[in-house]
Amino acid sequence: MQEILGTLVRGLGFGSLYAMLAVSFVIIYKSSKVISFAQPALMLAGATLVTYLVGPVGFYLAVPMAAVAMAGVGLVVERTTIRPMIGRPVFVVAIITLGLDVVIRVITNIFIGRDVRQVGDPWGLSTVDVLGITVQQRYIAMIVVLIAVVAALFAFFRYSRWGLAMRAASLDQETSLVQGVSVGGVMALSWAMAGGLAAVAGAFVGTGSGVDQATWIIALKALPAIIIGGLDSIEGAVVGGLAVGVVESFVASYQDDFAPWLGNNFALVSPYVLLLIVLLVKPYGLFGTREVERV
Amino acid sequence: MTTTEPRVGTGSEAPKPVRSRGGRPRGRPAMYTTYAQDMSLLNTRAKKVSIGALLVLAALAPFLFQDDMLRLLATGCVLAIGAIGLNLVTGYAGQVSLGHAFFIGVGAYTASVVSGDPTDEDVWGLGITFLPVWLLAAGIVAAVLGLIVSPLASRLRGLYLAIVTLGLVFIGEHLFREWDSLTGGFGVGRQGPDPVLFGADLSRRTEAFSGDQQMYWLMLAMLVIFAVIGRNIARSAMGRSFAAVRDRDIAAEITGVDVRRVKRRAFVVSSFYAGCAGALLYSILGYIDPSSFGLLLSVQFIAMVLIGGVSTISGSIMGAFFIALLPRLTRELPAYLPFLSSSATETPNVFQVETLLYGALIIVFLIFEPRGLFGVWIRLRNYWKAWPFSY
Amino acid sequence: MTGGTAGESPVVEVENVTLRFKGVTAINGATFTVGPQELFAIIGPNGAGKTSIFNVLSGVYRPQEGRVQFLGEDVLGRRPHTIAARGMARTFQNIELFENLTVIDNLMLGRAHRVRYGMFASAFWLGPARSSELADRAAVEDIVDFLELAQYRNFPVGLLPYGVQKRVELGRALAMGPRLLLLDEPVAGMNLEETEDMARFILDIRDELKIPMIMVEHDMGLVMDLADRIMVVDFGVPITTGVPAEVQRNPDVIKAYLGEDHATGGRRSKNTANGDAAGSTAASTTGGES
Amino acid sequence: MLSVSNLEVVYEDVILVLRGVSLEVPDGQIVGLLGANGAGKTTLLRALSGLLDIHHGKVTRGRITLDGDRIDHLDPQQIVARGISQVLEGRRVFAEFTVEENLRVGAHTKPNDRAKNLERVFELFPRLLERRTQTAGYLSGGEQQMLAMGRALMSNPRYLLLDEPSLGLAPQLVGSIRDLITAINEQGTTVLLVEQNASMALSISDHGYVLETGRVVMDKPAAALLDDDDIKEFYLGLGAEGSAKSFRDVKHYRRRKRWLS
Amino acid sequence: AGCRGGDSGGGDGGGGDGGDIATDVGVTSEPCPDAVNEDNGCIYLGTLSDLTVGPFAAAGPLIIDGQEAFWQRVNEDGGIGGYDINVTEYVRDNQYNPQVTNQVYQEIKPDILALAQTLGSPPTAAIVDDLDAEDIVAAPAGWTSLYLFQDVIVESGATYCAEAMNGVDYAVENDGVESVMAIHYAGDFGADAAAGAKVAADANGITFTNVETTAGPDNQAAAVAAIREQSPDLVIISAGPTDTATIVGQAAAGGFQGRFMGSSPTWNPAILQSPAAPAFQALFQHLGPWGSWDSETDGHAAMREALPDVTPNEFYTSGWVWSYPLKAALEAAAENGDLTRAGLREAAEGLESVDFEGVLPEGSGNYAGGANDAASRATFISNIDPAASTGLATVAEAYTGPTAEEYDFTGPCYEEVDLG
Ligand SMILES: Nc1ncnc2c1ncn2[C@@H]1O[C@H](COP(=O)(O)OP(=O)(O)OP(=O)(O)O)[C@@H](O)[C@H]1O
Ligand SMILES: Nc1ncnc2c1ncn2[C@@H]1O[C@H](COP(=O)(O)OP(=O)(O)OP(=O)(O)O)[C@@H](O)[C@H]1O
Ligand SMILES: CC(C)C[C@H](N)C(=O)O
Ligand SMILES: [Mg+2]
Ligand SMILES: [Mg+2]
Repeated sequence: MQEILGTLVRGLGFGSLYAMLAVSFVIIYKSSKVISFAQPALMLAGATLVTYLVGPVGFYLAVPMAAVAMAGVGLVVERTTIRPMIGRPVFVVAIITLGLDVVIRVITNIFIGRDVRQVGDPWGLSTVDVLGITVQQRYIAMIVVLIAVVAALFAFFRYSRWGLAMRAASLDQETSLVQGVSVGGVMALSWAMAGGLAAVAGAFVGTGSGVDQATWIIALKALPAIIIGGLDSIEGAVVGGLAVGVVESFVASYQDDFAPWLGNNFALVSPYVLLLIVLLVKPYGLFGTREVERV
Repeated sequence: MTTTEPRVGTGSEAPKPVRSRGGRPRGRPAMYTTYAQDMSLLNTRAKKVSIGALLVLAALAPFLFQDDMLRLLATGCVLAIGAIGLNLVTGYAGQVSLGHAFFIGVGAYTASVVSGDPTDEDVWGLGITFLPVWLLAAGIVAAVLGLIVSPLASRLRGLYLAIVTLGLVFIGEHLFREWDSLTGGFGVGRQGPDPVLFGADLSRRTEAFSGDQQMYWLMLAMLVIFAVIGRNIARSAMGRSFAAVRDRDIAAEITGVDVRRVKRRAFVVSSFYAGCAGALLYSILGYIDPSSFGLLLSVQFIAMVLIGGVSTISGSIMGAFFIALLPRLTRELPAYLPFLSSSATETPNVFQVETLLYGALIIVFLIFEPRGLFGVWIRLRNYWKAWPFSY
Repeated sequence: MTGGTAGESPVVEVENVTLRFKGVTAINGATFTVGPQELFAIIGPNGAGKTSIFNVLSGVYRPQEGRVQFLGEDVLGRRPHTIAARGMARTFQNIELFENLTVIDNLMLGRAHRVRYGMFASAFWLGPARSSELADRAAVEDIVDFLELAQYRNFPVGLLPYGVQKRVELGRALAMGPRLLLLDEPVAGMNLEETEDMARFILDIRDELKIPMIMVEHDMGLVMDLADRIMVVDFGVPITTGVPAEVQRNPDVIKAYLGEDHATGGRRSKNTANGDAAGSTAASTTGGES
Repeated sequence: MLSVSNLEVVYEDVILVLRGVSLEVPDGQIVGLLGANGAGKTTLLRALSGLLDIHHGKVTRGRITLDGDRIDHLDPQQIVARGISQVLEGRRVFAEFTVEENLRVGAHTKPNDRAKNLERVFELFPRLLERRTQTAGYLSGGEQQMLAMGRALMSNPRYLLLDEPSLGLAPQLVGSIRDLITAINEQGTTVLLVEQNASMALSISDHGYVLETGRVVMDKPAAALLDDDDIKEFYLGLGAEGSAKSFRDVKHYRRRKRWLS
Repeated sequence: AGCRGGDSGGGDGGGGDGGDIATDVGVTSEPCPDAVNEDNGCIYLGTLSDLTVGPFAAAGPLIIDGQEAFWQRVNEDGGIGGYDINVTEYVRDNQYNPQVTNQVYQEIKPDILALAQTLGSPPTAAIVDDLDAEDIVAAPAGWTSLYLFQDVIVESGATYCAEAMNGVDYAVENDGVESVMAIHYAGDFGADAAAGAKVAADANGITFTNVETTAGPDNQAAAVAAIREQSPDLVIISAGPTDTATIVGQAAAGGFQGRFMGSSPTWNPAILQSPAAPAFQALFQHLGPWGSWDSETDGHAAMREALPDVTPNEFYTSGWVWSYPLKAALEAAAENGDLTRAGLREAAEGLESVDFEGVLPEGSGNYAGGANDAASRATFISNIDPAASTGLATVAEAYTGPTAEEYDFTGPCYEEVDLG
């Protein structure tokens, strides 16, 4: 039981990371119907920036500063490579973001160098006991931050007219324009938000073991998460992210005992298996908006 | 076929001679006089001449280029086969697939097993090295897997489908990594299929030709065959129904297109192409590492399709050659940029710039040339046609 | 209710069809038959369920209740393409052409359900593929002539003017070799000239090709002039069916649909800016759920 | 006053669509704009709303002014902010939004008056109130048209540009829309009305323009247009005697339009 | 038709300055670009390394620098047989990808005599048949036992396999461990080490468990769970530094008190800055094929002198040491008057020992015999010490345990041993 709970908590810990990354994907999707494959690079760049800033200003200031900086990068990226693509097929834009990912990552790697860089978070590997389960403090921090971020975004999309405008822009740019929505503006806003969020997620990815050139791979875990949740849903991203984390953690811990024939490290692909199962039942994920098909 | 039909739309009878009795009227070489002419593969003299010239030139390449270049070109031919396959499912039929790498892998391994050494204790082999056999086997096994996957396309749309097919790649990578008797296992790998035709291993040097020369000719021939088949599919009812399903599937269904069957066919055809391409690719490379069939490979194929031009066969070929030659190109570039260091430990160095350029070129291309290389080509052609009045 | 010319069996029989979406009853007990060579019109206020009836007929929607027979066969629950293959052809309220394809290819697609050759034949362009393609092409060219589309033959339809696109859509339906043609607002958004052209084609289809049709249209001039019989629906409920002259006078129809202006039929002939028994109050009447 | 002078518009740098169009929309009026398909009516509205950009079009000559200020180089949202609101051709609702969300987007520039305007729209179109939470993409064609109109009204604009608002509407509703336009106009909104339904448009317009192949070929008070023989024949479908022709006897050839000679 | 003579287009033929040395591909009588000795001809050596996006992109460039320093010193000492050695002209990024490796290899093949570096065993496997066919000798970057069985590959230092054997033997001797768990990446590197650990565990009669893991800090949960569940006395890790840090740190945070040992590529001094540093200092020992940066051998001293301004890192050391056999082979070939590819291969295959300047024990580098003769078996074991320049404080020099001593290399370990 203790073990099961421990596995669950670890799963939720990583899951909250995936969720945060997934949310950053969803924000971009909401404004432009594009899955941005550049998020891994933005995350890596954000984390790297934190490792540089943490010395002079400390972790608590470094993270928001990195987030702001990455929001700026998001803006630049949107302006230079996404805006010109308005009206073009989304998967072309998706491939552009892949190109972006390569570019940003190579540049970031120059700054990472060969070393493992440290984000210098205050938690390290210390743990606390919660109801008899040993939990790493950083997981608790991640969950708290996730809750805060999601609550803020929820309010944004629910109550501000910009949230609605963002979605409108993704559905029909011309119509949005004649409603007075600045399509470029909301797209820029979404990229900035996604960039900032990726940086925050990156900082957390860097806790525990640091940041190196390979760290970006984690961000790919957000892909099954957003699909499971439904591409355009914040709550979906959160549920999807947590589900991926938990499933992975359980498979990692117990697959050997129950299904060794699945091969080593089956945990890595387990999110995709979960994804298949979910989509067979709900083709738009758990919370995704069904595309309107009508003649 | 229905028995009674209204007059318009009757077409099931023998085609009546339409408008003319064949043969072009003298003096009007550009005028079609039969639908057969209009619908034939190379329907203008200009096309016939230019394609013919291109083929001759391509066939002469081994006398013009060094082996390393030939090898790249052969790789380009094979990648083009894979790109045509992806273009059929993604460009023509509109089903975005990020799973192409998986089918490439399936083809590579099927062919290697068929042609592999049966006495090898570590990995399976059937010892049938005759190229047509392993090639077809690779295509068919991949096609069957495509068939199994295709129902997903009927349920899922757009990026949902894309990510699920990406899942296929991850699951495939896992499979390839773990299934030692098939793949040799992660970090170990196995030999690719041997390109043996009528007893001769084409990758081996003969008195007259180097292995690379022979392989290039083989791959060129393969590309021609697969490209013609691709064109045929594209211009026939199958290709039209692909496009119909891509543009509006509900309307297509109401117009009498069996959408599920069309999607199924698109996946089957495309995976067949991928399977064959995988088999041929690794007969060039000679060695298969199980981690080769990842997201990156799929993305490269998508890039070929997009850069070449969506829904064009010739575009796929151009895109494939572009991607195949790009690393070589970017490698030459730093020679002209003196501020770059060629030492790997200094920054900025050529290797970083090489990768950077690769990403940047893809971005720039997609932003500035929406119709891809095919569009560039059309523009050049129109310019040429209008000459000397081009503006 | 008579089904066209007595003695001949009807092309379509719709019996008591009810279609509900969550919270909305789109069709409520629709019953009608269409005889051979009949031009049957369905009119009714916006959202009355006309397009939904078409969608039921062509198999896109599956009604909760009722029966639909097409050429003597039950077609409910069949997939649209099989119904299409039986001979149900259709145009759409919002043009549903394959924009990237040429006019010829769009028309050729109308013949998709007749294609009998397989993947292998098409890959190698073997005999069956070749001759089938040529035959289809010949048939399609007849339609091109019929609808006067020759000059647009090789244009991607997305680039054509709206009115021409509507015509191409009609052509695609004709290419299917239809035994019943469903026309959803064939002249909506067209100017007078194009409307007249379309009217001529519709008449020719009926008189020369003898294809029965069901037409949904809000242009009362056209409907009243062309239709043999008209069914009026409101809130999914058929309120009356009859010949144009009858329907035009029916007070329920005037109240629910035509408004006072159209009680006399034809188009408005004077600058009667204030001839409005149909004010915004009339709009409200259409609003009350029945 | 919104005025267009000598406007020339080119798409894709080569397709010349408007060839020197001049037109005035005086405050408080309803101006009708007629024209065959492809004449360039929508293009003109796009130019007014700053939408040419996304259609790869450009104003190559002429100017558009609002109360004397040039607006032809402004962004769409700046133009909307100046009180010009357009209903696009062909019921462009946000298909995946609910009816209410669609209307809320319409209020983007006027968030403060949202509740008030919403009420007004629901009053005008009770059908929309009924369908308030329905996904807009599943509305019927006519319902979508109502929604598009309603959405434009949510910003309570000074100038309303309507592109074929009666398209696909039931006859009675065409009447309602006509009355609605009059009513909005009476409340102070200036209207530029593009219509295929010429009789409807001219019946409520103060002034009318006829656009053919990118040129204004006629420009008269609406009542005068209604009396014009060509307009009668080509836009209103009236025979020589002034009664409606029947579609049963449409001819294959027709008389040449006088204004083209 | 095939009038364009095969591959051997390069080279000036007919010898350089010496006049009596035969040459073919990749050797010119013109001096190298930026030559140290303007009068010498030039021998071009190629390098295929992971420079940008592969998993060892952090290592590749350092290895290259180590090598360049090595050959620079050779050139400063007058070169070999009247030739300078150029290792900078034909450096290519193999991205640790067999396909790319093949491409870039084909590209430089016409211009090089031999390969100064081919990094990683999957990439090397993709070209090794061709190397063999073309008589191209190559120095590998890596310690996979596979290299023992490839004639054209001149490897240096103990294999991952032998290294792990020594680790287990040492821990049994010194700490009396009774159970060992191998946590490793799949494939050549990880599996080779795990195989060695298994052999040694069996030989010592202690229990062995095998846990495969994948790169990525979020992918180590299973490995950490396995440690926690089974609490072995010794864990031998063969993974990248970040993942090693994750495993060690997490396991320690979870209360694990046993020993860790890591194969040579597990260590990166930057770990000392990470939260896992205390755990490393308390529990971790590093295994390496030769002494660390600070070691007191002639070779190390020369290297430190040749690389004066760098932040010390063991990958420099590796790049340096890996180059000795090729130098020996070139010298032998020059001696024989045959610097053709075939001549170099013959010289390499005939090497009975290589002078490693004390870095490796006397007698190392015997390629003339079988795999068993070629195999180095000595391992340097270090504790983690922030005071040392690369964080490694050697506790056992050139340790060879009984298992490795007796082991008979009959094939690559990871193929011979069933990990179960
Ligand atoms: N797929 C669907 N989901 C939910 N509601 C639907 C769907 N299809 C139609 N409806 C509803 O059913 C009703 C009838 O729609 P339908 O399109 O049949 O109307 P119509 O008579 O064609 O109207 P119009 O003349 O405006 O085109 C409408 O209220 C519409 O909102
Ligand atoms: N984005 C575009 N690119 C190229 N040509 C265009 C574009 N948009 C419109 N056109 C062309 O410009 C001409 C005028 O089009 P416009 O839509 O303005 O006409 P309209 O009068 O509104 O017609 P309709 O009554 O069909 O709405 C047409 O010939 C059309 O084909
Ligand atoms: C030192 C490392 C770059 C070598 C790698 N572990 C290999 O043998 O494949
Ligand atoms: Mg309708
Ligand atoms: Mg228009």
